[in-house]
Amino acid sequence: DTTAPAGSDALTPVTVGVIPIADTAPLYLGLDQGFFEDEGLDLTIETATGGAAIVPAVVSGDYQFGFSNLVSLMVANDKGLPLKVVNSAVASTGDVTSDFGAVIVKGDSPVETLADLDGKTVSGNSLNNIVDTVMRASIDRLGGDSSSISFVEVPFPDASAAVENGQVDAAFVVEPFVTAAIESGQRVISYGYADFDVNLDVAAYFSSAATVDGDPELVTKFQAAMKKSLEYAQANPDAVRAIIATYTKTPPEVLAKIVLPKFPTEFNVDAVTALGEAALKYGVVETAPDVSTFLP
Amino acid sequence: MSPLKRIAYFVGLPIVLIVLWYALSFGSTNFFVPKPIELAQTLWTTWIGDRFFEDVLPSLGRLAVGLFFAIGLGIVLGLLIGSTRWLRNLLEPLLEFFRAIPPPVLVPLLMLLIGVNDSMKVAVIISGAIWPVLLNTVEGVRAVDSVLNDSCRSYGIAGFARIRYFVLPAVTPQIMAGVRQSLSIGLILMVISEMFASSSGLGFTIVQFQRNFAIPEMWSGIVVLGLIGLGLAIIFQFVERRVLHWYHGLKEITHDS
Amino acid sequence: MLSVRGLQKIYKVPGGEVEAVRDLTFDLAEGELVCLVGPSGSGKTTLLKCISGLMEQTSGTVELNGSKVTGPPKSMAVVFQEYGRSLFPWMTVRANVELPLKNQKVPKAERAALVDAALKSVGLDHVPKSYPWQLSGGMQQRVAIARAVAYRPQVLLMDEPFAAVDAQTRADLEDLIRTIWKQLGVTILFVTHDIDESVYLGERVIVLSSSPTVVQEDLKIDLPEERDQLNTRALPRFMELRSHVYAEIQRAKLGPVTEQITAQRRASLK
Amino acid sequence: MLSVRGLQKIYKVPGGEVEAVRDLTFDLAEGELVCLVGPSGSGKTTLLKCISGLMEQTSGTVELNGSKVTGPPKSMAVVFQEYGRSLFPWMTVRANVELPLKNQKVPKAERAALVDAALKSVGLDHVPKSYPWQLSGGMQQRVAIARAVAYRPQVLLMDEPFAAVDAQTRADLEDLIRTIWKQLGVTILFVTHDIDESVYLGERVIVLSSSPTVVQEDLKIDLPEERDQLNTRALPRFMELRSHVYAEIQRAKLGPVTEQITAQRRASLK
Amino acid sequence: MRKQRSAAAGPKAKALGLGIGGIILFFLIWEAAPRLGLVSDRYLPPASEVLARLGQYLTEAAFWKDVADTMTSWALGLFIATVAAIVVGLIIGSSRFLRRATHTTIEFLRPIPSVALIPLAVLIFGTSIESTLLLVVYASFWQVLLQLLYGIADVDAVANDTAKSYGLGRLARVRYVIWPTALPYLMTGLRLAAAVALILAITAELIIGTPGLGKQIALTQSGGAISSMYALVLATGMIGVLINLGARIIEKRVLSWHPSVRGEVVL
Ligand SMILES: Nc1ncnc2c1ncn2[C@@H]1O[C@H](COP(=O)(O)OP(=O)(O)OP(=O)(O)O)[C@@H](O)[C@H]1O
Ligand SMILES: Nc1ncnc2c1ncn2[C@@H]1O[C@H](COP(=O)(O)OP(=O)(O)OP(=O)(O)O)[C@@H](O)[C@H]1O
Ligand SMILES: O=[N+]([O-])[O-]
Ligand SMILES: [Mg+2]
Ligand SMILES: [Mg+2]
Repeated sequence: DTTAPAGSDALTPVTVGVIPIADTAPLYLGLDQGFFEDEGLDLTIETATGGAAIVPAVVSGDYQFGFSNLVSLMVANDKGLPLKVVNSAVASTGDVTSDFGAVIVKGDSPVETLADLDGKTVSGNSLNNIVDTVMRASIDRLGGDSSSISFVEVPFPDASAAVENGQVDAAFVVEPFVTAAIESGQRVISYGYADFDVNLDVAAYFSSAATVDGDPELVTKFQAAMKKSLEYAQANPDAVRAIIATYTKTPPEVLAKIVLPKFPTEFNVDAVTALGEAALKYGVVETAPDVSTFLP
Repeated sequence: MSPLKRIAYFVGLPIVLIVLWYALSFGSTNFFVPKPIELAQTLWTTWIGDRFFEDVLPSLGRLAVGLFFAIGLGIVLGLLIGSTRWLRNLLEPLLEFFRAIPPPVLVPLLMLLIGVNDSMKVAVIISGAIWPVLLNTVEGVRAVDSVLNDSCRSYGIAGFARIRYFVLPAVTPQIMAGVRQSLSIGLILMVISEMFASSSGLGFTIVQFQRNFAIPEMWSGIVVLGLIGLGLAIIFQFVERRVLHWYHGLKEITHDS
Repeated sequence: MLSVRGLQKIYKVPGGEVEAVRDLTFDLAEGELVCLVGPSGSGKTTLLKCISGLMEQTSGTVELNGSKVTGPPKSMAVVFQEYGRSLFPWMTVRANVELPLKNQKVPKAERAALVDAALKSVGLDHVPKSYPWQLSGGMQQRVAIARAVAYRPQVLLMDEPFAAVDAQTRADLEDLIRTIWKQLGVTILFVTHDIDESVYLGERVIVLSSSPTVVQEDLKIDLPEERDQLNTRALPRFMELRSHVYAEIQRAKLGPVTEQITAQRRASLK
Repeated sequence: MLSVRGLQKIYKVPGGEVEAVRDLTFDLAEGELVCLVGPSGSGKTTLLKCISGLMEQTSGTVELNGSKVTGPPKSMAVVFQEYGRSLFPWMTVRANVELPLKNQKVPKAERAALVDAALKSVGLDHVPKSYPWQLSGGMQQRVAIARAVAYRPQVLLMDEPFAAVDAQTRADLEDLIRTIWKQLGVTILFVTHDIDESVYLGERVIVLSSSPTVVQEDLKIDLPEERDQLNTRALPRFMELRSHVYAEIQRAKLGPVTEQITAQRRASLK
Repeated sequence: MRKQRSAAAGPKAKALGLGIGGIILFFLIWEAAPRLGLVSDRYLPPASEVLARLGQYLTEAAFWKDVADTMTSWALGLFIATVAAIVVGLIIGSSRFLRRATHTTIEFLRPIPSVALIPLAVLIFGTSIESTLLLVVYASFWQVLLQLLYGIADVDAVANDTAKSYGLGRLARVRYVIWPTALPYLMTGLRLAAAVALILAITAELIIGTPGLGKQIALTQSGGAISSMYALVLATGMIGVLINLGARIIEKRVLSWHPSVRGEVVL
């Protein structure tokens, strides 16, 4: 299959490493709709549970592109890792009363807002990253004291149980666990991403500096295909739900109810700037990224 | 052996390997590949100071507790299971079942049952480190010398006395083989246990470094793990020499090669 | 006191069976000292293991003081043929001898006295702190004997206990056994390959046939009760008896084919 | 052929030293059959281990055919006192006997013949497929002997090889050893506790003193070369010799205190 | 003949019965815990539900493909690790010099968690099966090696002397004396390694995302399909039980002479 016929219609193979969650649905849709083929790309999607496997694969050139949350990319940038953001991927819904990421508490918890969490234990899937950064920022903005909170790591799938059993007072979770938590009687006290900024870019597609500099044409093609994919996804939520069912194990009845994120084609520069500053403020990075060079 | 020779044995191969590594990584610019000198500096700046007391020591504490229970339970259960056929038949499939379950999926379950606390992390350590001791003890008990066994029986040495004076000492060489394994597995599980529901600890910190692309720091953490493992091995050897002095005496008569 | 009736032992081995002992019947009266001789592989060790309750016989019964032996009786001590493997390598000589007494909760002072006496009687009072594997073969064997002696059992089973000791020590140990036997009134079943020894030691000598094993001969040793190495062995009756046993063993080695003839002959002699 | 000069062996034990052998000097000519007797713990096994190159002596030398022994020589076979542990439990009887030959790359057919003959000569041709732990003590010991015999060594060291076999088998094996010795011209050093055996078998008997060990007596056995169990043992000279050895051993047991006196006495006798 | 057969089948059947009994007991407890509300069935569904899901899985070709993928990494990894450990173990174990010289290095390398090597593995091998293999081999290698070293140290002095005195050279002694002595230890090492290899195969799939049961477990976890996840974990455990069964059968064959197998010793 590497011996594709020579000529203008030969497809360039491209591998993208992603996490198999709702956020990456546009990529699957784009493949399904032939957007990548249209751009002359033969797309392969590889999945992993997190950056631990995706980033080295992109650095080594095994994958040409990868999917990662923005704060991780800021940290990589801060550490001098030769990664480049190439495309927007997913953002909060623009609605502070319904988003795909939320801070949940037990149904009978006295906690009403983020400001009530002072001195409590709160979980996120990964610390010193986007989830605790946006929570800290919102807490401090609402007059709480984020430094009094002890954050612990609990993976999203286990967080609701930890809340229910009283092991943590509140937890940041994403879909499908937000819907599941609400259905089981737990309460949302904040839609974390949207509360930080109604239109917060949460994650992005990235590549290695070597690929961006060495094969700009490939990047352009990928960006073009991605743009079409994102637009298509944004316009066709039912198609998004349908495609998610093919690559995740979320039960269909849950899938029908989950809140989908927004799939923007452009970054919200102000929000990204604020996120970078928050990351600096809470010690996640040592220097805030220069957004003008950080974003494509 | 002269102390000088002892030191030469201790550091000889490591020095050779470090030199090799230095030579191989000399031209490398890869972000993920560590370099000896850089790593040594990072090791110093990263782990000496607060982090030692806030992350390393608590982790070591949990490790110690976990190993204590893993070894203790492993020996007690091993003696029971090894010497009671019906118990072995009853439990073996079940134990094998649990032994095969990867910690990353076991941890959430333990979290559910125990909670997000030190006990859970200790439980994770026990859940993995118990097996070498348990299996070795069971196998050792099953292989005790038949003539010695007959000697005990004929002198009416049974029950607890039999365990204490016969079975336990007879199995100790094999138990020690298991303990040696358990030490390093316990260390590995200490790291894994801190990858979930954690906010501090050696393992947590290493994972943070890895996730945050602090690659030299991550490698330095791994070196710390290796050094702790080495430390445990040295303590172990010291203890083993004492506990098993009869065994080494017995075996050393002709061990010339 | 000890009664063996129709004892049979068949070992199961992969792909077959080995009949080690076919049909053994004999009795030991309380306080008797009986020697057991028989060709190599005739089942002496097997018999001892069955008597001591360490192994289950295939058929037949062993009774001690009227009750069936199903497990090792407390009042019995065994000196194993594989003396080297019967000592605990992780214990000193002293601890090895002391262990059964400790297990019986014999008070410390008494225990010490018993152990000292036993070690002294086998000539090992100079090595109590050595480990068994630091001793010569003969010394190891004597530790095993000391352990049995210190235990002061009612019944003592000994499986070639002097195989590894020198002639002089052997003679001393023979006298030791007779002394203990007389002093403590212990019942002894003593396996040996030394025909002179069997006659010198025993009140009776039981000769086993070769495999499949039956009792070929049960001989009363009508020597005076007071025996000593020089005079007893020089008695004409001693010579007669040892020749008789020797002839029996030679006959035993010829195997069970001749067994029937023997039985007939024995019957006709009576 | 074999020359032992000033051999000393000191075992290091935690907290001290044990001088097992103090100063041994003797020679074995090519094709000699020498018996070694001595009290239990006098260092016979230690000596054999040094001669066979399995253990390093503390001082002194062992020379075989003029060259120093530093490791086990190929042409030497040893029958160990701990026969049970010298057999490999994971191999059948046959495989145990065959192994050294296989290792010497003896062709298969020849090997089979040698193994068969050896097993037959010790009376074990009926159990080649058994494992050692399925055999009686005496049978195990005979397997070890068969292994040494099948190997056809130049030098054969045997450490109480007949300790666990019955009188009749023992006599047969004694004759077997003499036959092999004569047929193959092998040099044999034979440790035994049986004084009659040492005299019956040996061309010379070396008596060791008790620990710290020296050669107490080196006795030529001037019996006719053709020996048989009935007649040889009945010879008056046999009786004389055995009494002499017996007296020596008794003297040996009295220990090195008397050694000086002995040496003086021996010197004065010459 | 017939008598012998039934005598042999008796204890075996009883052993099997007990083993199954143990498992049933476990499932009963598992069933009861969520039903009695000891844990919420949202987080730990009752056994029956999970078993039903597992039954469903068993009819799906995709599931068997995943099992095959995982078992391939497992078998290959275990094989490489075992062979490597045996070779290295026999070399190191039969020389005091090497034993001493390698001690520090081995003790240093052993406690390094395979999981920490994931970035390195991916960097070198990408996300192909080699990455998974590296982790599996690394983790299980030490288990076998260490057991083997202990086994070699357990060689009986008299047996070894015997071999030496009959002119068996180093290699011959390894083959005829050291190897059989170390074999029981090795078998324990293999059983330890077999489980570790399975754990690492699944963990690597879980994190790196190579196809197999681990990847499916990750998917069911992140998708909130809790019964499916437990069904897969159950499948994993069952594979572990089967592996052990296989190991026991091999053990019975190769260790028929060993007291642990031949033994009538036990109580
Ligand atoms: N565990 C076993 N499995 C199979 N056969 C055995 C076992 N133990 C003993 N035998 C066989 O039973 C027979 C009798 O053995 P036993 O050890 O009782 O003989 P013995 O009279 O003590 O001989 P020896 O004087 O040589 O010690 C022998 O043929 C032996 O091979
Ligand atoms: N490994 C050892 N460590 C310490 N001392 C030992 C060791 N082996 C032997 N000895 C001592 O050396 C002395 C001689 O032992 P050796 O086994 O050579 O005697 P032996 O003449 O063969 O006796 P036996 O006739 O009883 O077999 C004994 O006092 C014994 O305690
Ligand atoms: O090596 N392990 O990560 O188990
Ligand atoms: Mg016997
Ligand atoms: Mg000896």
